[in-house]
Amino acid sequence: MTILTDIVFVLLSGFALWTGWRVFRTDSMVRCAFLLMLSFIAVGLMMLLMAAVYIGVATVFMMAVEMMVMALFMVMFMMNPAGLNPMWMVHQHRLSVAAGVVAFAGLTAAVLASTLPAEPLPPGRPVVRDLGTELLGPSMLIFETAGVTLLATMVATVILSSRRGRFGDAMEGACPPGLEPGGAPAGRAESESGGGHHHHHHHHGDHG
Amino acid sequence: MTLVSVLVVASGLIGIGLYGALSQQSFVMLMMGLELMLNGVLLAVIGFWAFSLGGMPEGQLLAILVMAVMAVEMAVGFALVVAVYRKRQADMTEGLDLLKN
Amino acid sequence: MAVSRLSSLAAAAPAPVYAAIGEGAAAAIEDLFLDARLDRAASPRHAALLLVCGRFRDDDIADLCRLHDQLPHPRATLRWRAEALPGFTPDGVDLAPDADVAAALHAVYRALVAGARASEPALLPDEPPNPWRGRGDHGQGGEGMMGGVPYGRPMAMTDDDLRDGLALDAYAAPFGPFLSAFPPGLRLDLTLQGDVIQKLAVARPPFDQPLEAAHPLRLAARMLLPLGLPGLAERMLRRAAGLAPGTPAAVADLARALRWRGARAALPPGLGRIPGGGDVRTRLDGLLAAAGRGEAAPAPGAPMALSELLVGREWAEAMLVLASLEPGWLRRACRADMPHAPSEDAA
Amino acid sequence: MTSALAAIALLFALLVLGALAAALADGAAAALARGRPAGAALAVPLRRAAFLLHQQAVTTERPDRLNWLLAPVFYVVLAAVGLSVVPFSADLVALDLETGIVLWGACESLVVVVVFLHGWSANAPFAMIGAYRYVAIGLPAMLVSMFVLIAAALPAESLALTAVVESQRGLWNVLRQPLGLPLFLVLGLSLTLRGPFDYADPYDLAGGTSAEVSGPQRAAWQVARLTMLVAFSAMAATVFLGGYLGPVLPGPAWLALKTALVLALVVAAGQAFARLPPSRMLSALWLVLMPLAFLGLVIAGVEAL
Amino acid sequence: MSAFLIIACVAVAAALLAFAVERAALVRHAVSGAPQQVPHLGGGAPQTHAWQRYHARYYPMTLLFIAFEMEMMFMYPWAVVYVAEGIKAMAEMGMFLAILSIGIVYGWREGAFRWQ
Repeated sequence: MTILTDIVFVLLSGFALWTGWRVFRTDSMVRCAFLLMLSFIAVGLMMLLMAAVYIGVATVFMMAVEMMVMALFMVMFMMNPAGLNPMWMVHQHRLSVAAGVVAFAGLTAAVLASTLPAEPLPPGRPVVRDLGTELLGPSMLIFETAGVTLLATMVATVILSSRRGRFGDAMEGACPPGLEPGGAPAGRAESESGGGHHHHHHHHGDHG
Repeated sequence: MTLVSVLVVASGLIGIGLYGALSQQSFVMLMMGLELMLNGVLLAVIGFWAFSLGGMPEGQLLAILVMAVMAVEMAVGFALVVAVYRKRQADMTEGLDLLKN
Repeated sequence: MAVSRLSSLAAAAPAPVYAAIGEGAAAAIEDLFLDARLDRAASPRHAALLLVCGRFRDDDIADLCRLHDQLPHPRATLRWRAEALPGFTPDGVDLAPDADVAAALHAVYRALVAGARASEPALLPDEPPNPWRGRGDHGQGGEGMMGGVPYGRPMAMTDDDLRDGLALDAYAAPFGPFLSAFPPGLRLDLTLQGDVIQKLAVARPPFDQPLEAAHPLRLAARMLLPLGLPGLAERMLRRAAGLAPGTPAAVADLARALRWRGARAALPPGLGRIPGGGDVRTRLDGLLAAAGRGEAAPAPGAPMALSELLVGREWAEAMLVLASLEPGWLRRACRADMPHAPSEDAA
Repeated sequence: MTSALAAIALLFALLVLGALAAALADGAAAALARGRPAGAALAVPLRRAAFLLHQQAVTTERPDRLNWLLAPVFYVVLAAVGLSVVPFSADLVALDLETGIVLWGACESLVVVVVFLHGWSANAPFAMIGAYRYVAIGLPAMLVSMFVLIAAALPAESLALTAVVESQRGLWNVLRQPLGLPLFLVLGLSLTLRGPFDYADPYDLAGGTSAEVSGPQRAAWQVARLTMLVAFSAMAATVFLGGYLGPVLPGPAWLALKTALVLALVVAAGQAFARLPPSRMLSALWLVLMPLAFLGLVIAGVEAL
Repeated sequence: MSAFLIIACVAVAAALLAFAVERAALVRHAVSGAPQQVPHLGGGAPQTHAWQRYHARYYPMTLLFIAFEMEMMFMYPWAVVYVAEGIKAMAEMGMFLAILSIGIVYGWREGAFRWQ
């Protein structure tokens, strides 16, 4: 049984690393987001192997949703989102490769060099119940702080992303891309009607 | 499957994530690199929890907090992208691309 | 053995038909699809038969050819009450005007499934919209990151947005004249950003349909399709099919079914409001009431341009508005939006 | 181990037979809604599927071929994995996971990804719009169902579905938590792209994510939708109708009967209600259904103490 | 561990099953010609690819969603110990959800659930 565990572990870790690497090597932004999701799923299943029955499954659950949203935004804001033309938008490539390799080598060396305390998870431990008791008892403050943090995040995202924010119409000051960096707006000098002209449409979603 | 092997895989993920975060030009892809690094951190935390902390509940709580950090980072990051795009209406790089054609 | 079992099972299925509806054919096609031997396909990709019915304009022929070629093999074309169209010459079947059309369609369908009838080849030349093979930096026709014609078409470019000011890509394309969700013959040049209509120009107005196609119950049934109530729509059509114009219909049960299914509640109040013509919800109510009294469809309201109604709308809402418009009113509204309004005979 | 293998065999039997039954029910329900005789229409979905196996699978100009082909496959896999945590009897469960409800939730959220991929991959306008619309509705619908499932886990004091079933020995959750099943059915409609929640493949988009899909590929998509319907029905039967509990008959038989009941409910609901425009539905989900789910949680919480 | 193997074999078996259905079909007319590949628009041909920087009109909702959804991570373990902890659990989760509900109400007030 342990042999089987090891085989599955090796397969999953290979898959997690390979999909993680492919994230930066694919042209399609949708594939990119969902490759990262696959990497997370593989890590979630590895956690399941380590008897983290809650965190493992919950990682899959949370990351599926987050990467779905990630895909939406990547398609929205990256040019050529489907990779119809091959994309290569990197800078300081060699430095980054070196940094990645050094980070990996350093961390691995540190892991191999240090003696880690070995106190394995006792079998049959009720890990979900433990977590619940912890949340409601000793870590209650962390739990409620997380609530406040999430509320702050929600408010911040709405303020930042919404057009009708508290701080005036976000269209103010917006201008189309220049033909050269910092240059004059491209090809729409005479069409100033985009913002205010159709104003009656803005509030049409106001039902419900 | 030992703690060492788990940690080596985790550092692999962190290494790839670091490469992505440093090399990618666009902010969104940079966030992908960060997420991948946090993925490695998550794996390492659970590795420690399972092999050397004897299943202390704080280990799981830490993993949840890492995930919460990811969610907050993503939500605020994308909101910033929207806000910046609204102000500038385009990437710098696209201006260059228009120039080329 | 297994294959022939599968074939006979398939042959017993209702024939999936995509209807290209021309002038004066809308009501006949609607009644035809009340037959259980036929399935009305929402997209040509789901059909085996293309039914061409009614009269068409010369401009429609190229679109008809394109529609024909989009059907998967095995496919066949049937013409019913259709004039010969120069340029649209598939090796199809001509049906007599008074034939049992459903039976004939199903017979052709069975022949296709059994392999007794050859599938029709494409009408248009097998050429990509733009030559791309072997061109460009990577042999796929593209240049740089956004340029060129990768795989035959360019990429969409950014444009201003009406509703929230995020200037993302604008998708400009001609929709219709054979789109199942549009009134037959209507062709719109639309610019979409996401699923919101940003710009609209009418390329061709919908076809003129005879009086029976404007029976209030028929018009109400068309509104139910975008609401996802095809069953109730069919019950309405069945009732309308058996009625002479001017006869009151029993609509109490239909009105009850509508309320019970939440059709009225599903329609956003104020959607598609026309001065003097109410909004989508009141128009649906008005149609049912008129059918119950045996009157024609109620007054459609003051003239407006179609773009005033549809620009800035999300697609599903736009389709609801489009389905709720009285056909004569819609034709007038379209003329207001045409760049070169044709001086037609019957305005 | 042997009981797990038996449970896997049962799982696939339930998936296959359930999908067949769902196809028949679909035919009958569509005919009844149209005012046609139901008997003759029973086999129509099967015949349609047989035709689709004779049809060419069309491709578009430059689809994401891999994801387009894999989307229905993933859909079926998610149905099977979701169903694997459902117990057939007290000791007959394919995957006796302590966190079965969370696993089902993971399957729900992955369904959103799969439907999105199905629409995105075609590189066609209607398919794209359908895919994006589905994400808008699918995500909040999933959140609502999570609250409902957590409410069901309260009296069981566990996230395992075996415990959830055992907690219903006295009284089924459908009575104990009256808001639960109706809210969960909303998720079922959205998960299987049906009727009022068919935002992915609707008529006004000429078939939405399926608009460009033909032949065996389309058959696979329809089959996948039906298997997901079976998995959902079994889950709803387990969480709200006491799963395998019942007198005389063996557990798997009770589960199959209750699954059939929920399946019939979902199929009927798919024909019975109008579809709201997506923007209206989005508001309705957050401002009506979500507070209702909160209320359901409060009811369950008070009742469980 | 056996649990894990079972997931894997269930998944693989289901994948094979679905793939078999999909591929078992006849491979007649396998290739689509250029006119057949044009996306369906009801007769017209598009000028550009449909893949684009798609304006998902509900993007503020998705951001709100990922922040709000984090609460699920805390609710699952809470549900397990709820009966054991009693009123205290109810109060703490009530407070937590009340805090997050403020976010939803705020988002609604600012129109985050509308089509932008």
